[in-house]
Amino acid sequence: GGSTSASSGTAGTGGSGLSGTVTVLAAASLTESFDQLKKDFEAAHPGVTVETSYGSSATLVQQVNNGAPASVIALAGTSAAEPLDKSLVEDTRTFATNVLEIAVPPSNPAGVRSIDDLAKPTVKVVLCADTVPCGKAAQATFTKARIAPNVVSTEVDVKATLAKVKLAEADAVVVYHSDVIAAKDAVKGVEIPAQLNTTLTYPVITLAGDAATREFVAYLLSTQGRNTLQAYGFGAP
Amino acid sequence: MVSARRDARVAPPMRYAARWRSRVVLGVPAAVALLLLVVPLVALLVQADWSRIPSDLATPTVLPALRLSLTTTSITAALCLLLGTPLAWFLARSDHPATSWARALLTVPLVLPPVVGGVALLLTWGRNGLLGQYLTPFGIQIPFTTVAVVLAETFVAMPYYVLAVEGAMRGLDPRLESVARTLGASDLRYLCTVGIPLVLPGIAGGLALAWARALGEFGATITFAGNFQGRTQTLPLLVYVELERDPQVAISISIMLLAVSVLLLGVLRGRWLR
Amino acid sequence: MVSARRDARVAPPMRYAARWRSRVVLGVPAAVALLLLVVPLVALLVQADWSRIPSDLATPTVLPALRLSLTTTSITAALCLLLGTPLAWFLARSDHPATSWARALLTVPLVLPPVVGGVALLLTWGRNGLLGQYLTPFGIQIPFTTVAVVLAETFVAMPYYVLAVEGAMRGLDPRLESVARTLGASDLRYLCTVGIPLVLPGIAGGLALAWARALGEFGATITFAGNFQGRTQTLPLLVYVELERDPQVAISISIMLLAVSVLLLGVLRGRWLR
Amino acid sequence: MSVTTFSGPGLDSRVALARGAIEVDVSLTAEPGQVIGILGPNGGGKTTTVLALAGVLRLERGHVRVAGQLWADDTHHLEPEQRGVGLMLADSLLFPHLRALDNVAYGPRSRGVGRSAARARAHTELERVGLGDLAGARPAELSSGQQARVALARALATDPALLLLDEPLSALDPDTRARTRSDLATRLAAYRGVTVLVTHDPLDALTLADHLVFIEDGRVTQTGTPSEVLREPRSPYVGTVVGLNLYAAQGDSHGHVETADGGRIVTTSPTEGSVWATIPPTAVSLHAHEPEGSPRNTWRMRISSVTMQGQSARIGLVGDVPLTAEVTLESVAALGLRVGAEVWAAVKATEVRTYPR
Amino acid sequence: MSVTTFSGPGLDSRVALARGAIEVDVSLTAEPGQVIGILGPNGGGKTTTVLALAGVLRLERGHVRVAGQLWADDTHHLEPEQRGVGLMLADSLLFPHLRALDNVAYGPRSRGVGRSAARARAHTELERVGLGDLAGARPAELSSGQQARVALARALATDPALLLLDEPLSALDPDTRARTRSDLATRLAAYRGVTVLVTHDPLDALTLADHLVFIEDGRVTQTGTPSEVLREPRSPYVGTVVGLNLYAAQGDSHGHVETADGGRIVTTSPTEGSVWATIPPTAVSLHAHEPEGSPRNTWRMRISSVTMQGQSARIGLVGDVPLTAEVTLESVAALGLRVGAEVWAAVKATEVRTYPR
Ligand SMILES: Nc1ncnc2c1ncn2[C@@H]1O[C@H](COP(=O)(O)OP(=O)(O)OP(=O)(O)O)[C@@H](O)[C@H]1O
Ligand SMILES: Nc1ncnc2c1ncn2[C@@H]1O[C@H](COP(=O)(O)OP(=O)(O)OP(=O)(O)O)[C@@H](O)[C@H]1O
Ligand SMILES: [Mg+2]
Ligand SMILES: [Mg+2]
Repeated sequence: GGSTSASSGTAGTGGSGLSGTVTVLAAASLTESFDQLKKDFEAAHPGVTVETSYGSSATLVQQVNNGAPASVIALAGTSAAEPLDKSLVEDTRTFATNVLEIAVPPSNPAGVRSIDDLAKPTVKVVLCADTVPCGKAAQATFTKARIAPNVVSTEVDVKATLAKVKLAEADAVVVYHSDVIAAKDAVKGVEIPAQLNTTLTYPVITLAGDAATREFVAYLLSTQGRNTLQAYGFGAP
Repeated sequence: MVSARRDARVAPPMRYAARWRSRVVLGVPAAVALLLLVVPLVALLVQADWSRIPSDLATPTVLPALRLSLTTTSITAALCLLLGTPLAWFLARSDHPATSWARALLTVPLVLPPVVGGVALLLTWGRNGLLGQYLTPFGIQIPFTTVAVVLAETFVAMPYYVLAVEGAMRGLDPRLESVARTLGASDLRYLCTVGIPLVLPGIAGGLALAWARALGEFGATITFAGNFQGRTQTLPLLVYVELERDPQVAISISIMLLAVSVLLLGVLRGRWLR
Repeated sequence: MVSARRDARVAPPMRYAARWRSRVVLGVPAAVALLLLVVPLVALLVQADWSRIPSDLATPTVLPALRLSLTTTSITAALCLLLGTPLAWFLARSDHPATSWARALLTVPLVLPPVVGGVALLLTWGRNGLLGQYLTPFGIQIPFTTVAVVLAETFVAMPYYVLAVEGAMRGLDPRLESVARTLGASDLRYLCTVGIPLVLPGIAGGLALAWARALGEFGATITFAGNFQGRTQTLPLLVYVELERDPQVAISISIMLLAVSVLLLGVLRGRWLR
Repeated sequence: MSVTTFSGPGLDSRVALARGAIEVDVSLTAEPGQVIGILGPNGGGKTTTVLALAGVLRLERGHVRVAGQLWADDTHHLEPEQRGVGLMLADSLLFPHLRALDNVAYGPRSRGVGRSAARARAHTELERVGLGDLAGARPAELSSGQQARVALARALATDPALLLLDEPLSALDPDTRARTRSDLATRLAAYRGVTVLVTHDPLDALTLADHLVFIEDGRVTQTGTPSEVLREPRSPYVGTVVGLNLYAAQGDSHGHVETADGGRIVTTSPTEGSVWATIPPTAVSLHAHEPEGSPRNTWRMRISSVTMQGQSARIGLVGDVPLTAEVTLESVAALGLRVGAEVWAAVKATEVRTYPR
Repeated sequence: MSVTTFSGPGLDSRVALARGAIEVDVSLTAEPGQVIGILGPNGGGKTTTVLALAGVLRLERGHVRVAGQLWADDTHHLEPEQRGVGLMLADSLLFPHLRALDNVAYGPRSRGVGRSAARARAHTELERVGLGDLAGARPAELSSGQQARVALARALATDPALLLLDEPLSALDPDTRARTRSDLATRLAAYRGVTVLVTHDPLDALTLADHLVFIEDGRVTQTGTPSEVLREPRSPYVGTVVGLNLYAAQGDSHGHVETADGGRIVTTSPTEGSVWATIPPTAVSLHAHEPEGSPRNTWRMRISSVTMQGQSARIGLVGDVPLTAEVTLESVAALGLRVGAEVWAAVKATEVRTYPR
């Protein structure tokens, strides 16, 4: 690969000639896609090391507010960025979107084929809590679809929600498309029609002003970056 | 390093310098240890927005979570007492090699990352779990219920209780038991009338440890019991959820959690853990 | 319930029925307690795909995480030993009312949901933290470093160590110390030559508890130290990440974690916790 | 499975088991109502024997039969709670959280007696040891002598067929000890079972026991009534306990015995072959110069110790035949007896007893 | 701050402090080389006094001055490690993980003596108590008597100006005790500091101490040399310890004293007012019928106890003037003395001593 944007660093051997470390904090749902992005980016910029740390969006924001030395923070949902100390922010861009999807166990014991099947009282549904973006979005979807599913639990995050269906404790859960992709064979996806769906946007916030960081963000927003993200189930902004 | 070689004469008693050196060498590490543990708590208190705490705690989700936390941790404590005490006693009185392995097994829930503990509980009590599969036909389901919260808390807290009480029971004079037995007491009677009354401080200490651990339990609960308000959403789960929305509320709730526990443990102070 | 009223005559010694009743009433709860703790571990082992374990553990992220976990938990254990032992000793020998409050404070890190513990550590050692602000001018920064992992593990593990060792030290005959002092020994000398050698089992037990707790530590670490491969990604954090990607790998890693800890504690068996 | 009324011998036992570094192998028999006194050096196996009789330790070989009932043998083992046994150890081991009355009532209660009947019985027992008015006191509020008496009442409140007392008086000061000793004597006189009494104090043994058993290094070295033992000690330990000078010696038919160290003693009651020879300390007279006259044994000795005991003094002497002499305080002053001084000791041949080893 | 050589009195102290339910207030003084024997009933405050002298407990009032150096007073308190004191308690309290030699070397090592010098000194001390060959043994491998002797060597290895021994022989069987007692006497004879010896055994006190102090209920009830105490006990406890019948009585000028219980005793050495009266048990003769002749005191009594003691018997008597009599075993048989029997007791007026209370 190679850089698609203009290199702003000094000339050097091979590639762009940039050097330094880019510290990336990313939402846990971005784990696999960012691991790939990091690999590609480092190959293109041999002088640059990308360090990634994954956690829940709230944790990441806490870390930044309390002086963790991060260059970039990529969050799931714009609302997660609200508590962020604005004085630290250099720049905010949207780099990806995600849509809701129903996930069921591979055996699909409850026979869920469409969103309407979730209305059956025999289907045990697990959602995210309505304080987190995926929970809020799921509620909005059900309101639009005018159904009241049998919700047995609301989970604190997507990971916990997905775990319920992986272990077949829930008959169906509502998570993001990218999560269904990431779970591979462990779950099966059931799409939610676009008119009922809600789109979650992923902001990337630049915290450090150095060239390597700017270059990384630019790469994230480039076609190549977008292709990588798409491969992991994320949509374009 | 005193290099003395004073023939047969013995040196005089200690001088002040040596006493001070001893105090410093011991006092400084102890102070550092205490600071490492206490300063973060102070930081939490300093950072809190005290004027907001009353309104934060008035959030409608707080009361159900508090009630649930207190209920489930009380039940967990009771289970520790009822089930853990006999186990501790069997471990304490046995010299069998198997005992030490049983004791090593007991520490496993401490090592297990709590989330994995939750997965293990799902694999046990879940719909297709090792035991859960036999319950499903009877329409009994454990995950997502308050029972699951109690099971999760018991799983992580019981080892602390058992290890603490076992230690206390090993401290009992075994001759007291011999005497009670010659008087005709069965194991059960001895335990109820003499063994337990005499290790009450140890039991209180173990209960405090177990109760504290259960009160703070998060990972296993969220995985195994889910996060259903009023049914499985305990205080730590609420804190986590609120951290996502408004960290200040989360800190307010945590401070309440601390206050509750220090108060409850403070009431037992001096008695618990001897 | 024997309703006897046998004038001045006393009943004969116990009959077999009573002995069996006593055994059942004690044995059944103990067995239930042991099962509650052990069955989930069995479930985990049963569910694991054993043929995949070797390849799962060959994942390139596993070795650095294992190495980091062993390094940081060893340093934590060493810190407990060096700092926690003097603290335990001061607590054990003091009758001051403040002691019981210090002891109650020590349990707070147990109650604090680990994530909040991580926040408290950030508030302490972060750039603007209570202590961190004085380190920043020197270019020292703690969050996101291996030092932060050690601090987080120490924060959660030290209380267990201190409480266990304090208990053991209270069991020492105080007259041994009196005798040592009349012989001219300073506190430090007494502790090194007599106190510590005599509570070695208690120290080993406390270390095992603390080490196990540090090995399983997740919430405070991810919050305070982040999740950087090779630098702050310990085994539980790797498990968390892998649980997202491939639960089977997570379970394989957890089983390795269990094996490591049971082995290490098994080696100390019989000696630790008396 | 209940204790039958006394039939056959009260106690018929042989307990054999390893404990620590020693092998204990001790046989004890007694009639109902008898008190067996056990004495012996530290670590000899006395407590081990008692615990084996109580069922706390298991026999490796041997048997315990009490009041006609088999409690234990090679294959069979009744637990302590299945035996009708009363146990009292040196530390009185009262249950510290229970009042004196409840301590004593513990046994009857454990055996299914109702609360009020058990308390009534406990009251009776406490009164028998003279503590009726302290029924409501907790152990910490009792002096050690009172504690010992409560422990005795507790052990007796279950009508045991076998009562085991391990150094019951050892923690007491002399005053309390004297009073408790006579209380114990009174109480034991009214007791119908077999009592085994372990003690370090020869006075306890001589005043309370019908029969003495000496245990050294796990074995019985001597048994007999107190007066038999007083007259004919058969081991150096027993000699010390009963306060006689004892020598392992060889006797000839001419009225001489020769000690192992080569000392020579003249006696009027010669026994041939391997013998024990005894000299009572009171039979030794001391003189500044070589005495003339009847005493057939005179030795020149050096004083190794002088100890006052009540109104008399005991003088340790080293020489051909090491001796302890008991003399009046006046003689000490008159002869100027002090450590290191040389004196003559004289013993009449009639005072030297010998008997076969 | 170093211990000066002896000057002034060896020990000059008054320790006053509350402990448990009692207030201890005890003054002790002694010359260098002296042994003070402390006796008293259980819980009287003996151990408390010893621990206060060692600096383990703090004084509330009083002072401790040893060898001219102030160790403690109302405002001042030297810690035990700052005092030149040797402490040995009833449990020998050896460091269980150290060999005998290292136990004894612990003190010198703690005071900065080099390893080899400390070991050499420890060897010397162990040899002085006759244990040179057991230097390598661990405490668990030693008998209790040997443990006690190691503890003594350990306490002496730091050349303390004050040596405190709290019931050093109480755990020993009579044989070991007798040997250890004489070892102790030998070792103390060579010791130049002050020794405080607490004991329950009057024999220890009488044989080892120069000066006796009786502590009851936290107070000193009597002090004196052993012979003074033997002659004139001044409390019922001391009376029991020295084996005399002792009565608190009122004397008139006519040779009569009247006991608190109303008994009447005739004496040839009358003292007026509040007096103590003593009768030695050996001075009491027993008769089946009312005796005629010289004895001025005759009482009709009932026998409450009969105990054999070595070659004689002690008879407890209740009546107007409760008495203990010591008679030969032959008399017991001849008079048929047994508990409950009625006898006449006679005491010559010359045997009754009185002295002011
Ligand atoms: N709990 C124990 N475990 C192992 N060995 C023991 C134990 N208790 C005592 N021993 C050993 O058993 C042997 C016999 O001890 P025992 O207590 O029967 O002696 P004893 O005659 O009662 O002595 P003492 O007069 O000191 O009470 C001793 O060598 C002792 O060291
Ligand atoms: N550790 C303690 N704490 C509080 N009170 C105590 C303690 N030890 C002893 N006492 C109390 O102090 C009082 C004096 O005890 P001390 O040990 O000095 O008596 P003693 O004369 O040595 O008795 P003994 O002959 O039984 O050894 C007693 O009433 C006792 O109950
Ligand atoms: Mg014994
Ligand atoms: Mg004492």
